Amino acid sequence: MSFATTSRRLATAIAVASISLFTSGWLSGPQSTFETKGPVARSQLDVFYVTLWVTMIVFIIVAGVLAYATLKYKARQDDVDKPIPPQGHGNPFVELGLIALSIGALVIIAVPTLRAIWYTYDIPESERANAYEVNAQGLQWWFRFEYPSEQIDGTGILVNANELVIPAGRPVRVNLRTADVIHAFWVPKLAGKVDMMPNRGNHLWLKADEPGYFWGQCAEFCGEDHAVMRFRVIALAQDDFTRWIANQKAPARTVSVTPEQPKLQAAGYVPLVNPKRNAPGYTAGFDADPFGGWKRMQEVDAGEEAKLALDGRALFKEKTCITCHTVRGHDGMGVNAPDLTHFGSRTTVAAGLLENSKQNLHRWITNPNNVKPGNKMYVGVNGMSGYIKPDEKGDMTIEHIKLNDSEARAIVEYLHSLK
Amino acid sequence: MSSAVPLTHTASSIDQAHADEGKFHLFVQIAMLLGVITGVEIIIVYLPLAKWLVVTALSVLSLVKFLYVIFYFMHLKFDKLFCTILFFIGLVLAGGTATALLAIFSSKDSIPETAKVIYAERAAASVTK
Amino acid sequence: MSAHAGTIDHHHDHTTTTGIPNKKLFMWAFLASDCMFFAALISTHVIYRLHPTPDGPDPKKIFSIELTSFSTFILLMSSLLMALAVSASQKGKVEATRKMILGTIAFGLIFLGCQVYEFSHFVHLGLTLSSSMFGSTFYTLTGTHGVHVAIGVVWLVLTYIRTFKPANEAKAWIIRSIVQFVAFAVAVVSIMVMMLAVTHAGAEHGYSLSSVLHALQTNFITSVSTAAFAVSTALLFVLGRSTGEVDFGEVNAIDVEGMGLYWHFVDIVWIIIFTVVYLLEYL
Amino acid sequence: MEAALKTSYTEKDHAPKPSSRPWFFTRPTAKTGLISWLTTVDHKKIGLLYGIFSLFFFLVGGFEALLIRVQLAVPNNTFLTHQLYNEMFTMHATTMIFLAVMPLSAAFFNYLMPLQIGARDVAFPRLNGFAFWVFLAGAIILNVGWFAKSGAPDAGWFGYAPLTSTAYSNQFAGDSSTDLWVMGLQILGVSSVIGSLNFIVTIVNMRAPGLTMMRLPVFTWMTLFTAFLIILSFPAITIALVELMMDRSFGTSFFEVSKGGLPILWQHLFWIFGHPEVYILILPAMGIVSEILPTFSRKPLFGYPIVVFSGAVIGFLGFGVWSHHMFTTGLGTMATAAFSLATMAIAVPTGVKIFNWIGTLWGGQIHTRTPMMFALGFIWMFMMGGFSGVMHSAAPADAQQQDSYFVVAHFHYVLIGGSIFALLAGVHFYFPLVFGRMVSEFWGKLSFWVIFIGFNVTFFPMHFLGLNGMPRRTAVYDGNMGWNSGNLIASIGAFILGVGIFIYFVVIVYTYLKGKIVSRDPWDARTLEWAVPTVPPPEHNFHVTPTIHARDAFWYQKTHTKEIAEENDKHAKEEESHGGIHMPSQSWFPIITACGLLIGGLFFTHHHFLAAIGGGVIVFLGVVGWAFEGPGGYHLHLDKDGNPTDSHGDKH
Ligand code: HEA
Ligand code: HEA
Ligand code: HEC
Ligand code: CUA
Ligand SMILES: [Cu+2]
Repeated sequence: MSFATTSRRLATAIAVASISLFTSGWLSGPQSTFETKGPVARSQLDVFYVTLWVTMIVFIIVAGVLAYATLKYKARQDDVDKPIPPQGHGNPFVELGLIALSIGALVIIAVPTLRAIWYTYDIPESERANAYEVNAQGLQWWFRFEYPSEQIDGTGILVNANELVIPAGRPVRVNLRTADVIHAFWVPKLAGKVDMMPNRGNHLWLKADEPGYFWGQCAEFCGEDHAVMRFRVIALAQDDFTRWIANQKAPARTVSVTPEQPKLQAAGYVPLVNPKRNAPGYTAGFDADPFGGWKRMQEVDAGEEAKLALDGRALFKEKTCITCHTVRGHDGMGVNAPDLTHFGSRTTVAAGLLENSKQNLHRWITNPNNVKPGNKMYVGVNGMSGYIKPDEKGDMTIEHIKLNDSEARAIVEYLHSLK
Repeated sequence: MSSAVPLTHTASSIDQAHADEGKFHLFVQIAMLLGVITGVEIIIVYLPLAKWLVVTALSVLSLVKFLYVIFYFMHLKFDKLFCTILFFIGLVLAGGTATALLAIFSSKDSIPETAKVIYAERAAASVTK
Repeated sequence: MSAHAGTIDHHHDHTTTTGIPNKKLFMWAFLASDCMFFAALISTHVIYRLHPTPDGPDPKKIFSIELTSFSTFILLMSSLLMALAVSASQKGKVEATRKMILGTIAFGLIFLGCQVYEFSHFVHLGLTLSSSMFGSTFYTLTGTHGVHVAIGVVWLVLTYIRTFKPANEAKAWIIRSIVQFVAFAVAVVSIMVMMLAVTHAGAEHGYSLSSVLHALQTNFITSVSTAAFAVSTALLFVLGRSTGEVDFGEVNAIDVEGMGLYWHFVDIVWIIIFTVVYLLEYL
Repeated sequence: MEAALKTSYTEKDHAPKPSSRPWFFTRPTAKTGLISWLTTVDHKKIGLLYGIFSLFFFLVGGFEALLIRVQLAVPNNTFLTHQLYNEMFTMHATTMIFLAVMPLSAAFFNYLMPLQIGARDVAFPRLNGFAFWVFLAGAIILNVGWFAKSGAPDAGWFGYAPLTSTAYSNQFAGDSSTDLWVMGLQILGVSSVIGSLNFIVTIVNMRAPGLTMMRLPVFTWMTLFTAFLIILSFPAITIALVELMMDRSFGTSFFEVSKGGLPILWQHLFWIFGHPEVYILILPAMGIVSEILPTFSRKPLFGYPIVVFSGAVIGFLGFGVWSHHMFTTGLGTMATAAFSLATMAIAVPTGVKIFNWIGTLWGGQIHTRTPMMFALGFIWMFMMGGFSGVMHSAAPADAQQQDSYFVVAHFHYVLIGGSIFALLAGVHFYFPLVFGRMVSEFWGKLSFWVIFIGFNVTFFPMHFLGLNGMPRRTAVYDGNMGWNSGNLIASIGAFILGVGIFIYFVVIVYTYLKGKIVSRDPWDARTLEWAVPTVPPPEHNFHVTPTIHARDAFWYQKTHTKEIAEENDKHAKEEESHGGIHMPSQSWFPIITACGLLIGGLFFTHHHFLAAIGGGVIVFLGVVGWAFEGPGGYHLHLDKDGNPTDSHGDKH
């Protein structure tokens, strides 16, 4: 074996190894379609593998022949005076054979495809009795989730935003609606996407095998902030889920102020000074164990400053937040914005964009436009003025809501107390 | 194609004149026929027949009118076959596309939310009947 | 007019590969394309009719099947005249061609007039482009068809004028053509105005001669239109007399034929629209 | 028309004398200089105009792509705002598809197709000029948004309703960017349809004697199929755009949900156009490759009839698969299954082409010159793109891929690895024909390799990004999603690709100025376009209309030189006795009419309806002038050396 071939083989081996090493990390992540966590995503992945293997094999054969032909019939320098090659025009049997083979290959793909189309379309008959139903509605640029089977006396059904909590191990039917443009509901680990089409009653179904915390994202271009229209799905074991529902159905928590309560040296937080536009909202600590993080959020903060939270509650009204938001049991009946009744127990702010830390919340409510340019809280929605509003003539905008640092701290404290 | 059509390629001018004379009458007759078919169509609509029957009849009659116009008024019958092929490529694709669209939109999954109200009303009405 | 008139074979053009004249082939390809165009438009209408909105109007209460049948008939007859015009032009009969073209124009205008009347009547009943989905699709579909007819009429008018182009280009034919065109335009607009006034008057005071005359005399705009119509038709009449040898003959038959193909196609589109948009509503 | 001309000018005596024509009907006759370009009806000049502008727009679109890649190089980048990013990918796609690839294909159609069929020009030369100027008008309208307050169009290249409705357009400015997009596409559609009708008539009707359909060069066949696809698919988007325009300007409710509108209808109408459109982008490329491979393998195309037939099948099937772009819209099981299967079926005729190209190489003498490198690269890359297409066609798998970077990878493989590679190959291949100069092998191949590597480095990682859940059309992404390295590599690749493209352009400009001058037929080619008497070809293309005896007509000529020479002599005499070579006259009216469209379009989009009517009047006057001007025409006579002397106006 010559040195050249050895070294070439070595180089190939290294290349292959490094590519697979390199790409192994490329197939895993919070939205990987390979790390499936439910039967729907799994059946879609299975179909993908079929297509992958069939096309890979076809590719290897066809490309092999192509490479062989190119190298074998390559003209060499000394070919120049060689007679021209035979001027053959084709061979119908070769053609027909290849056509037949291609059709055969496609049939291999088609059969599982058809099966999966029907399987993924709706919950199998046998599991339907066990199914749970939720509604998901897309809005520019956040998600509203409704639990039609959870009635709350006097106010209708349970509503939540940006974090969909579902029972694990049960098929869930998600009815997809939109309030404005087209959005799409996509939780890659649980199921492929289905669009939320205006004037159309779409749905999808999914099932989480185990309790867990899943990333989702709007997957249809829906305007300026499409990139940051995200959400989460949290699957809970059945009794956790029942408990969670019960808590959600209760009105918002009111902090109790006892004068003798010692003023805790609250850890507080340092608000980012002029945080950069698009500054990331995630932390490694949370990412390491997001489900645990979610559970922690259900507990009341250790250093809760009740007084501050009460101030915040007043400010929440004063600053007209309530025109858009609802904190059920407290003030507010706005429907144009995410329901904040139990906002303190959510892990994200601004439609899955930022982690729900006090610092991030502060950043969001003091300068929403910097976090999510052009969002409807900043510019207003359905005739409600946001942080800015148009002047009388309608061609300029003026500031409407402004929070200084201490006001923001109070509101942050209040919102975080809403467990 | 053209050889099958005696109206063209006539050598003597007398034949030509005859042919043209014939064409004039042909055109007038076809126009009358088209008028009559239109009349029939209008009447059919008011007849107490099954809906599918009326729709089929209307489709067939319109098709007949359509074909008469393209083959006679537009001389497809007297022209090279290629013109017919050319036009029918467009016609067939257009017809196919329209049919596919209508099929898609009449499937259950495609019923718009705004129309569901009407369907619900109708269903309710039929229950009370 | 040319010596070789008898030798032009209208179904073959020996300078092209297939023997089909280029213009004819172009027209047929265009019509194939137009099939898709109207298929998309008609499908839109039907799809929305398939799933009506709760607040939509009932077309049956709006349509007047008599009027539409009449205009359908008119369009069919215009097709006949158009076919005859093509025949005449192929025989080099300029005078007959002109007459048939004028007839086609007249029938096309009656059709358009009916449509204008229909539209204004529907708007009166509260159906507008934006009042409901039915309004949107109905007006867009029939309006697009109407635009096709209108383009056809303009084309016919221009061809009509073209037949007067003298063999000797040195004559002042351009000014003459412009005058002819403007006269046409004035005549068309003024008669439309008059007809609308008459129908309104008829609807209000009954269709008697006196009420019609009254309508034409009292309103300033309508009386001006009446005068304009009289003048322009007179002008057209004068200009319409033949003036010496013209540069139009059998070789131009292909142009007339192309125009004819267009006109007939617009007609068959209406055949479909009449059935799908109007008749089916009565089921 | 040609008939009318021949009879009116050769057999009648009243051909117009220049002095007797009114001044505004005098035909421009300049053969060089600005006016010659503005009024040209020469298919070769029009082809060049298309070529130059499309390459320019390719650079513009590429520049936009580079900005996109800069923004995505690192997570949460702030290089572009969300709004600007959205404008960027919308315009990148619109520019690349409608202003770069389609017109570049049109450049080849215009330049080559008449040569390949042995014609002197297209069937309607003035209409051909018109198509180009209308294209330019549309291109201008699409791009003026960059210089206006409301910005460039930002709703994505398929502009899904209801995001395009006035209610959701730009939140503050009275937004005209979407109107510009609508109007621009509408006008480009007019251009494409008119151009295509012209090509269809030309190919069917203007073939040289002996050139039966089954002897047509494959490129001409693909031109024909593309033209059919264009005339049959553009009406659907035209209607969609009309409906959108009515919604935006006249208060209709086609896509207005509160009035019962169905935004999904937009998707159907768009993709009824959109899917045939992607074959409009690839078929010309396949045609070019089908010319290059035989030439450099020194063998005829393997299975010519099947390659042609499969092109027709692709075109036809292409009309029945549109909903595969809508698998996630909740079509229902039946429709999903039907469209899924139909889409898979398209792999068969496409595969047939690949097999036949390989068959062409097999047993040949493959000369890997620069154009051949691009052509081989095309087969490889297009095949890969095709396979990811097949993965999409399995609807359940597509539920995870749709609107993810996997799609982005798929379509760049077929669009760049497919269309662009083939078109770049074509530019090199036909450079000697068009300019009489040839690219240097070293620099040509260097640009190929840089482009090839850069392309794969850019787009191969995108498959992984997509499968790893990265959605497309996102201006920012978080750093904890596992997408960082893939994006960074893609961005680096884009710059390598940019360098490759840069070298490519420098090389062609250099070649144009200083490249090696070559004689006719430097590649030992096979099809008729190379049979022109000189490179660049003379205005009248061929001294004598060639007679065709075989499929690879030029190859036949080269092997039967004596007979052909005799035949040509005979035909030359005949042609001269018929009055010489008939040539079409130049005209001002195409550009005037197109200007009317531009003016009308611009005013309309800004809702100055009265002024828009002014534009309409210009169009009307242009058309009338055009009609009354008449086709015109003059005759050329060749002297002994083949130099033309023309005879204008007088009796020919
Ligand atoms: C040049 C343009 C071009 C071409 C040629 C193709 C070719 C194909 N495309 Fe692609 N496509 C696009 C351009 C193109 N596409 C674009 C621009 C989009 C995105 C639009 C947007 O959303 O912005 C898109 C999106 C797109 C989708 C929608 C994805 C989504 O949004 O969810 C789908 C789904 O089915 C698809 C499928 C296919 C298929 C099956 C082919 C086939 O024609 C491919 C056939 C070729 C081969 C298969 C390779 C060779 C064959 C063999 C060697 C034979 C043997 C093979 C087998 C037996 C498998 N394409
Ligand atoms: C033929 C079509 C075509 C072509 C050729 C390209 C070419 C390229 N595209 Fe294209 N692209 C599309 C069609 C095309 N694209 C479409 C249809 C979309 C979908 C849009 C949508 O979602 O609506 C898209 C979307 C798209 C995206 C996804 C955006 C998103 O979803 O958020 C990306 C991201 O990387 C991208 C990158 C590129 C790159 C790097 C190239 C490169 O190949 C470009 C190579 C060229 C250059 C690099 C130019 C070199 C120029 C110079 C060197 C001169 C520079 C000049 C100055 C600096 C003065 N494209
Ligand atoms: C014009 C209506 C409007 C007003 C007024 C308004 N908001 Fe909002 N708010 C919104 C909208 C819309 C969103 C969703 C934004 C997004 O994610 O795109 C939102 C989101 C939020 C969220 C994040 C919710 C989540 O689940 O991610 C918080 C917290 C919030 N607002 C707090 C406030 C506070 C505090 C005020 C007052 C100072 C306020 N809002 C005033 C409309 C409003
Ligand atoms: Cu909502 Cu994208
Ligand atoms: Cu497609």
